[in-house]
Amino acid sequence: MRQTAFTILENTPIARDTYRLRLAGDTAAFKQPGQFVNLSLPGYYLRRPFSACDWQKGELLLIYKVLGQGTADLVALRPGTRLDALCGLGRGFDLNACGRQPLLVGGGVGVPPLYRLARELVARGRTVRVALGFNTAADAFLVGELQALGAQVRVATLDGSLGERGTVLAVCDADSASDFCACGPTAMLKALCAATRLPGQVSLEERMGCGFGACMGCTVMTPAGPLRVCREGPVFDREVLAW
Amino acid sequence: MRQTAFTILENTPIARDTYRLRLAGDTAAFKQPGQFVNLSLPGYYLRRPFSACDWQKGELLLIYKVLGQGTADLVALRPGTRLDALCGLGRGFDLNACGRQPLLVGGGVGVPPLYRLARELVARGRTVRVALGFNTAADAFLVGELQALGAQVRVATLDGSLGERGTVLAVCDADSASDFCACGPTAMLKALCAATRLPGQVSLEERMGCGFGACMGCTVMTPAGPLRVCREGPVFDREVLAW
Amino acid sequence: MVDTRVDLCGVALSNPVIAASGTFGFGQDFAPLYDLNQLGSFSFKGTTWLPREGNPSPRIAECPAGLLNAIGLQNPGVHKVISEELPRIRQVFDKPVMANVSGFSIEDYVRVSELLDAQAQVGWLEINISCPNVHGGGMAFGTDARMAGEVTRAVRAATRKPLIIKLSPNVTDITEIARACEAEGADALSLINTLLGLRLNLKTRKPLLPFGTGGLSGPAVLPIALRMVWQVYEAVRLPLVGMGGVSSARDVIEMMLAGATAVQVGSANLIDPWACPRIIHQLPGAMAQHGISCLRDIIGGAH
Amino acid sequence: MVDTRVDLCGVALSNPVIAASGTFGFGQDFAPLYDLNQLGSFSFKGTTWLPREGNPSPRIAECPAGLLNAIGLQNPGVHKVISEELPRIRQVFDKPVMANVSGFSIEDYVRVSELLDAQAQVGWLEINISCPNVHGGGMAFGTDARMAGEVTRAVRAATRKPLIIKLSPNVTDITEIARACEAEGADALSLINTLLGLRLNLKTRKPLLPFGTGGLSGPAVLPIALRMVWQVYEAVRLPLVGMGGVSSARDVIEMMLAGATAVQVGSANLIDPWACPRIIHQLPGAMAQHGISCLRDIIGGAH
Ligand SMILES: Cc1cc2nc3c(=O)[nH]c(=O)nc-3n(C[C@H](O)[C@H](O)[C@H](O)COP(=O)(O)OP(=O)(O)OC[C@H]3O[C@@H](n4cnc5c(N)ncnc54)[C@H](O)[C@@H]3O)c2cc1C
Ligand SMILES: Cc1cc2nc3c(=O)[nH]c(=O)nc-3n(C[C@H](O)[C@H](O)[C@H](O)COP(=O)(O)OP(=O)(O)OC[C@H]3O[C@@H](n4cnc5c(N)ncnc54)[C@H](O)[C@@H]3O)c2cc1C
Ligand SMILES: Cc1cc2nc3c(=O)[nH]c(=O)nc-3n(C[C@H](O)[C@H](O)[C@H](O)COP(=O)(O)O)c2cc1C
Ligand SMILES: Cc1cc2nc3c(=O)[nH]c(=O)nc-3n(C[C@H](O)[C@H](O)[C@H](O)COP(=O)(O)O)c2cc1C
Ligand code: FES
Ligand code: FES
Repeated sequence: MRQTAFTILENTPIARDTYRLRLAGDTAAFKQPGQFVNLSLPGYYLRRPFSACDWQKGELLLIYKVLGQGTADLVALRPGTRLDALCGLGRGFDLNACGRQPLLVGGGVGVPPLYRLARELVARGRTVRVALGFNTAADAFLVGELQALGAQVRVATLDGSLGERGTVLAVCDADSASDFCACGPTAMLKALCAATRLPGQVSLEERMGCGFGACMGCTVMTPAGPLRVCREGPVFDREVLAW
Repeated sequence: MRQTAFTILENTPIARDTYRLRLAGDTAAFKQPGQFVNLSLPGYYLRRPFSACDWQKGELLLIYKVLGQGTADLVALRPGTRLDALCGLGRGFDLNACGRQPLLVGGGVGVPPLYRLARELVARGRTVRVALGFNTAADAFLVGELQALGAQVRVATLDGSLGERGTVLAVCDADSASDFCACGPTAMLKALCAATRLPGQVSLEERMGCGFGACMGCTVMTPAGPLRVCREGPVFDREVLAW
Repeated sequence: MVDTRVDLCGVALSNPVIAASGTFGFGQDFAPLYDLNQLGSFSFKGTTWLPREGNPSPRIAECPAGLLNAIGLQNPGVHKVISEELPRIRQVFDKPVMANVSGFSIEDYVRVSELLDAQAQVGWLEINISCPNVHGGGMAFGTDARMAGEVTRAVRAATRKPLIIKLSPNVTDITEIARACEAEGADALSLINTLLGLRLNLKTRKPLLPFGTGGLSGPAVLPIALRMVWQVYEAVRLPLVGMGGVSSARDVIEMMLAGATAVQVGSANLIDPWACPRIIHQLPGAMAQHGISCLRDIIGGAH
Repeated sequence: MVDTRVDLCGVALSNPVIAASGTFGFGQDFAPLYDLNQLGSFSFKGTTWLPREGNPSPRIAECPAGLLNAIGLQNPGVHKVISEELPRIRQVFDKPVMANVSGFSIEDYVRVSELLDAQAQVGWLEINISCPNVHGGGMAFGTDARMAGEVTRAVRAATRKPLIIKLSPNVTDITEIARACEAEGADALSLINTLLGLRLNLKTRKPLLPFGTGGLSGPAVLPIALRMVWQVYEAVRLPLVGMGGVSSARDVIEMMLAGATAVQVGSANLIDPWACPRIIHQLPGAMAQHGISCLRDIIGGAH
């Protein structure tokens, strides 16, 4: 974990209520796709957790959706604004646990961390398939970018306005996959785990007090005992959760 | 009263812990020297009151001293920052009550409103004398600017490092004055009233909840009953206070 | 079109937003800023039998997301309120106004209430048994169920207006006090008054406020206010007037879901003089956003 | 050079800053960030007789200048704390640690305290009779003077370590509880625990936290905490550990002027993991600014 003062480089809409937030600052703390930042927003006491969508030396990319008051206010922040963040939080996706044909499954604001994950898997020569689920075409993002990495991308929307009609499960070719990595709403993750017996890693979301293990605010109950999403997660082996 | 979103044009030191804050925004609400703004500072619940030092169409000048945490944070705000303010608050100096040779007496952060007052009095052809008191030379400000208006300025410092040694009383030529207008610490105002029987107006300071008359937070007791510094003041006739 | 109307003890309000006592004077400082008839109503400054100058200064101390006040019930006394303030209110406000009554003895509460009971403009009496900023009286009535009941009974006998008792949050169990007031004939309860707080002046190394403590209000107290409204809603059958830190239409909705029939806005008026009309203006949009077509339907909806 | 040392019940602290229970785990998440020996001490997570998984999620709700928590005393139980956590603490912290003890019956408090009493690393027992986030027990002990006294007496008999009772702010008169604890042999009091609060989820129209209410902490509660420390300082002769919203060296000084011998920092750790060393680092400068050469001299200085 590292505390970094980032400066906003870009904060622009890319889909309905969805923004691309490019930040300048030290990114050395990020080690794994699926790790997150805990971002301090002016006027709010608690920080907001966001997955790292991608990073390079000195630059971090987040993609956020306006969900409540804090993210609504974030939209108004202009380039040049400084934002304090705790970086490199949590345990991300374990690339060594990924097989040769991993299936990446993302729903809604669970999609961003899959970008970095796909990038690293492609770099390791894996055949990467990506299944994305959105409510409607207007909500979709990162589709082209993931394709540009060389991943095979399939999209489902609930109303059929883009790709298949249905949930992301409709476009999950689990048969040909060696394993899966998934991030999205809990209901989606559970449905996915129910639908396949493939080995897999899932990234969970929980309301957080601290984001680095101090408060027990983000605990998820597992057969192995209570685990902290911010510390033992956010990415868990499905076996650990027994989902 | 008017609510204005100001933009900082300039925020620069002019004396020890003392800053000149030039703001762009609507100033139509200011009618009298001695009126004040109530400025909202990011991160603080209550607004901060500051006297208008001068204004013109679209531009307001404040001079503030770092006194507590809020003013300390204000120093860090850069040009371009927007600050919300309630403008044109309070009853200022009554120019019609000023005689032909008014003596303006200012101590410390009580000096700023005297600038606008001197300017308007000079414009009306009055012979304006100004007596200023500071702790030490490093604290002095507005001396040259007041002289440039055509006022006769005398300065006292407690350590004698500038002008006379002593309190501002040492440089108050009350004898030749028709009346006085004073702003500064309460102790200074009381001493001044004790030292002279001239008619006079004094501007008071009090901690404020609202700044526009709603909360009774700034009440000063007078023979005429409790009066609100933010509404019946901040400028009071010395007779009203019976000082 | 959304419906923002509510009914408070048989008096119709066009919307649930009522400016809170002590943050709105007698309305005169706000009348030049906006049409007061936009408000559901307002509760005027706590009025006592005799005129009061209030406490020495300073009376205000800043806090994180709030403030302490120690005004000490400065007011012109009930006779002048009736002879001077009510006529002036009539000129700027057509609706029933809420009369906030403060006192130092049961007799005080009764005689002020009797006089205000006779005023047609007064829609409700709001009996402040919870002011922490006066010595001898005020809050003591609000922190003891027996005394709260006694005040209620005595004032009940003195008025036929809707009787609202304003509760203190500085108690172990607010439901006990609430039930005592209900048992003695209160028509509604309003809550919360300010929480007892303290700030020190590090330069003088003494309390900032002249008698040490003051009353905490503002957004800082919102979660405590919501909790108490929630608890009292489950304990009594009376309508509740919720307040404490409300600053936006979403706060109004949260307060009503917790159990409030009407909502007072206090400290927010001080830092934003247009807070009440702003909130009222935001209400329809916030209702639409949360799928609320009629505000009355959500009162206590979270239980 | 300024002197930041204080003495808490005969145990010397290099400075008065103690990380508060529940915001510092067992220290392990902070040990990689800075040398824990910079701290005066830390109070570890509330420890119970049996292991506890804590409450369902969500456990956290944001508030203006603070948060609600409903952790529900998740902890591995006293046996594992002794067998696993204390040895791990020893590896990163050379000083006496404060043991925060929670329970659901007097017997619970006693048997956990007995076991911790035997641990050389433990400098003080801090008995949490004020946790609002567990059903049956916890806060009930802290809101009733008789029960608070009984817990104190029972634990007093079980330990020779300095005994600190941690008080609940959710009471009408905290001095009554404080006096009961003093009478039964407490060596010090710590205050305040969290204030009972509530937030609702406007989307689901239900409370955000699973059991409705949670405990409010953070800067929002600072003025209430200062007031209670102030009141208790006047009511008892015991040293006090002050906490509630402390986020800076100036807050530490204000808390000590109000009456605290040592000061705990809680929520601030969550939003700034380096809050404690930052505050400790700021202390000498803040002391110099306010003309304080020796911190011990200002304890209760505002009275
Ligand atoms: C590990 C992790 C990674 C995430 N990555 C992303 C991402 O890449 N892009 C994205 O758009 N969103 C992401 N989220 C969700 C994001 O944190 C919330 O949308 C955001 O906190 C909402 O803030 P708000 O102020 O708008 O909501 P409000 O409801 O106003 O916030 C109130 C409080 O609740 C918390 N909260 C509200 N919703 C959530 C939620 N869904 N998850 C966690 N905390 C919540 C807030 O952090 C805040 O503390 C992630 C969440 C977690 C836990
Ligand atoms: C009518 C009026 C005009 C003023 N004009 C000027 C001016 O032109 N230039 C200038 O430098 N100062 C002026 N002051 C004083 C200025 O308001 C305070 O210095 C400022 O509020 C301190 O804020 P702070 O956050 O640094 O102090 P803090 O002590 O951190 O503030 C805490 C609270 O106390 C209030 N407060 C603290 N000191 C004072 C004070 N002396 N007067 C009123 N409130 C105070 C703050 O507003 C805030 O609400 C004026 C005050 C009044 C009442
Ligand atoms: C400056 C001030 C003065 C107040 N005076 C009174 C009063 O006279 N009578 C009363 O019942 N409540 C009084 N209150 C309490 C408010 O009416 C309200 O109960 C409290 O402030 C909580 O609401 P808020 O957080 O919206 O301010 C006063 C509050 C403030 C801030
Ligand atoms: C997440 C969280 C967990 C807490 N757990 C405990 C606990 O286990 N035992 C205890 O005595 N207090 C606990 N507390 C209360 C704190 O120790 C402290 O009394 C309170 O938060 C006020 O201080 P603060 O405002 O600095 O946080 C907890 C507080 C928080 C925020
Ligand atoms: S958010 Fe605090 S432990 Fe995970
Ligand atoms: S500051 Fe509110 S009445 Fe003057």
